[in-house]
Amino acid sequence: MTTASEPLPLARPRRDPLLGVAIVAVALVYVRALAFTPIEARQGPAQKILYIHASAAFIALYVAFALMAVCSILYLWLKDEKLDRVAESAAEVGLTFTTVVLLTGPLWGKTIWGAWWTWDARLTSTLFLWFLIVAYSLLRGAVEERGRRARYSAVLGILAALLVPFIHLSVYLFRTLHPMPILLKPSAPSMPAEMQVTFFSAFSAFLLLFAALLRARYRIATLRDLVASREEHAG
Amino acid sequence: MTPDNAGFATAAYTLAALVYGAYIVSLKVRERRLRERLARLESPARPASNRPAGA
Amino acid sequence: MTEPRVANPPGTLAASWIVARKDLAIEFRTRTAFLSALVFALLGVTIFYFAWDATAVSAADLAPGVLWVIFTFAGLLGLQRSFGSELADRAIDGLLGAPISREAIYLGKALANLVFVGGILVVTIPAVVLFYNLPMGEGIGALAGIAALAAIGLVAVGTLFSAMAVNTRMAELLLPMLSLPFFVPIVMGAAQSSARLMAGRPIAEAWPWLRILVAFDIVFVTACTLAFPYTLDE
Amino acid sequence: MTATPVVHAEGLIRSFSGRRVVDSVSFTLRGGDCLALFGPNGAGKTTLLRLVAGLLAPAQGTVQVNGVSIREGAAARAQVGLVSHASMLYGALTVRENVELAARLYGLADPSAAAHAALALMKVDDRADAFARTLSRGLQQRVSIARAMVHQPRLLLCDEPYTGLDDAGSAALTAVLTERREAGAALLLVTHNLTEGLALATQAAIMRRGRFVRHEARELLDPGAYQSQYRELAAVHD
Repeated sequence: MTTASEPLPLARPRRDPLLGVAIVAVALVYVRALAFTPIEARQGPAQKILYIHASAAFIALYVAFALMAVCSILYLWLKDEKLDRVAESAAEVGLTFTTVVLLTGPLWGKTIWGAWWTWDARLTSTLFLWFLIVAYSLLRGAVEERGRRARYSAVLGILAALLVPFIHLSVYLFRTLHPMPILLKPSAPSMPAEMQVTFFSAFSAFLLLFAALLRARYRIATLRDLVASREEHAG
Repeated sequence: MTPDNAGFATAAYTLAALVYGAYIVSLKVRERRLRERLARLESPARPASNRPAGA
Repeated sequence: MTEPRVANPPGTLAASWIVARKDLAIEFRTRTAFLSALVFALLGVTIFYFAWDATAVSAADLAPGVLWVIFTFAGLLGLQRSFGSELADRAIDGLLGAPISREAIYLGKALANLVFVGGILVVTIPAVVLFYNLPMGEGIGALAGIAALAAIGLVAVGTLFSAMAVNTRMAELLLPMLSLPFFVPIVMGAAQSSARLMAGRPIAEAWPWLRILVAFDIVFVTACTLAFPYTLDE
Repeated sequence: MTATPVVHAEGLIRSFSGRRVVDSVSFTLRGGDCLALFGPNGAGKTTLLRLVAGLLAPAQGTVQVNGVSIREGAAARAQVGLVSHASMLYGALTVRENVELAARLYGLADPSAAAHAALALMKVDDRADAFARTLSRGLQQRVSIARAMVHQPRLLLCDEPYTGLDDAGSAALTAVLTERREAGAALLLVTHNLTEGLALATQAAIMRRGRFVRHEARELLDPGAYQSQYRELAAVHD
């Protein structure tokens, strides 16, 4: 193994244009959503929480968590460290998005249900998603050897993906209150066009933010492993 | 009748911005620390020897 | 002697039975883990009794929740030590080097754990029925079925996580952290279906919950058996 | 002798956390061969043994026992006996139960007879009913060896097997190893002790930083010179 010799552009700090663009996009969405989108008549201004809450929820579950699960399966198959790093990064960025969902959800819930928290299927699933990702991060932190850490977390990632539908189903059976996703119902496109534009631009901006954060987090994982092997070699 | 709950919207948008912002800052800090460590690992090793030190 | 001894390596089921019998022999020798888990369960049942206002909530409403929550925690106590004996002197290397499949090791460990939690249930269920004065008639058979389904699911997931947690720093903390989210559908399914039973409702009302339990068992027994080899030091 | 070697390892590579612990190791042992493997601590000897025993998967390379890949067939693992640093015994089981367990796992026809024979070979049959945890380190080592021999393996992997043994134990071990080799088994012996290793060896190898830095037939080397060369190699601090 060659240890030294190659020059180290990695040691120099770098700009991250993608992250910059994402931050600007999110800022623009904030402006549009808060200042230039009409207030929903029945729910009042609090309805605007939808734009950030629903985007974060969708991205956390169907992008971050799904990416973690897929990379976990692929890792066990291909044993490529890159896949493990993607899974790790997706989990951590997903945790951030899930945290936003859990913080904004009750604020919206208080205004439409009159309660901060309800044990409905989607809210509870999100809460458990959060617990699972926290457990995933704890597990990663508790395993020293890199190969073992990757295998263990891949196993947990896959099992967690199998669990979420069960939790959703059980809680759904328990009771459900959550407003049905009005956007995705083909029969009644009940959201006015202006709000739809805001919603989809919010969704795109947060997706961009997710991609930028994922990339930044992946870079950190790569750097960390590199530093670890260098330190190992340096004794 | 439209309820006046603008405070909730403001709170939610602020919280979200804080969480995302804090995460971005933490990423930046972690990345900078790692790069510094990497730089430290490299710089003293280079003039010292032409054979890399092993474990 | 030039010829090796007659050898016919055991198949997966035979091998898992050998592993399970070994674990049960160790368990029976020491007994402390089982007895402490059992006492823990009984203590839990009594403490819960005093944590509730008998005039506000009826015993039949409270009992299923108490039973399955206690069962989950007592089960965790049992799972906690499942792989300790394997790692103490690296006895697991003896299993891994033997001509048996990795899956057989998992199934054997899980089977021993199933006997362990089954033993706890055999004492805890009658204790709950007695302490909470539940009118249990023919429902006890159905309750045993629910208990079996719940125990299988709990052990399937718990054995796998126990194998992982024991190889980490902070094993005692990590096992509950990893397992408890997975026990949620089990606790809900078992508690809801046994609540229907204890309230004297027809079994048909418990059916959706039983279906979740069955599906959980099938999915996680399969997934955990397949995943187990990856938790070994490859 | 058959044409298939007892064990053939080819290009074994294994890393932990990005560090190569075993690096491109190859060797072949036929029936009756004994490879004595020397090397300083952390050279990768134990990892190599675990790779050959099928306890670890190599990142690259293969191990074949009697022509069957160790990672694929239970048939290959059935031919291997491993004596490692740890005793691999269950403290809460008796000596007899421990060895009988191994006999069952290997599918022997009469586990208790096989266990008794193996314990008698290592001269611990008088302690058969003692709990493994109550035995001294040396006696545990004897049981551990009996455990590894119970199925009369064709390939014996021994990691410092003489550690902790008294004179009687060492003599019993040497007798067992000799008997197994005469029966056509191959032996891989890891040790720090050159005299001990070279006494049995037909091949000798020195391992350092994951590699075989020397590997030759026993009759080609002069023990005295080898000793000083080994010290020199082992002393180079990595």
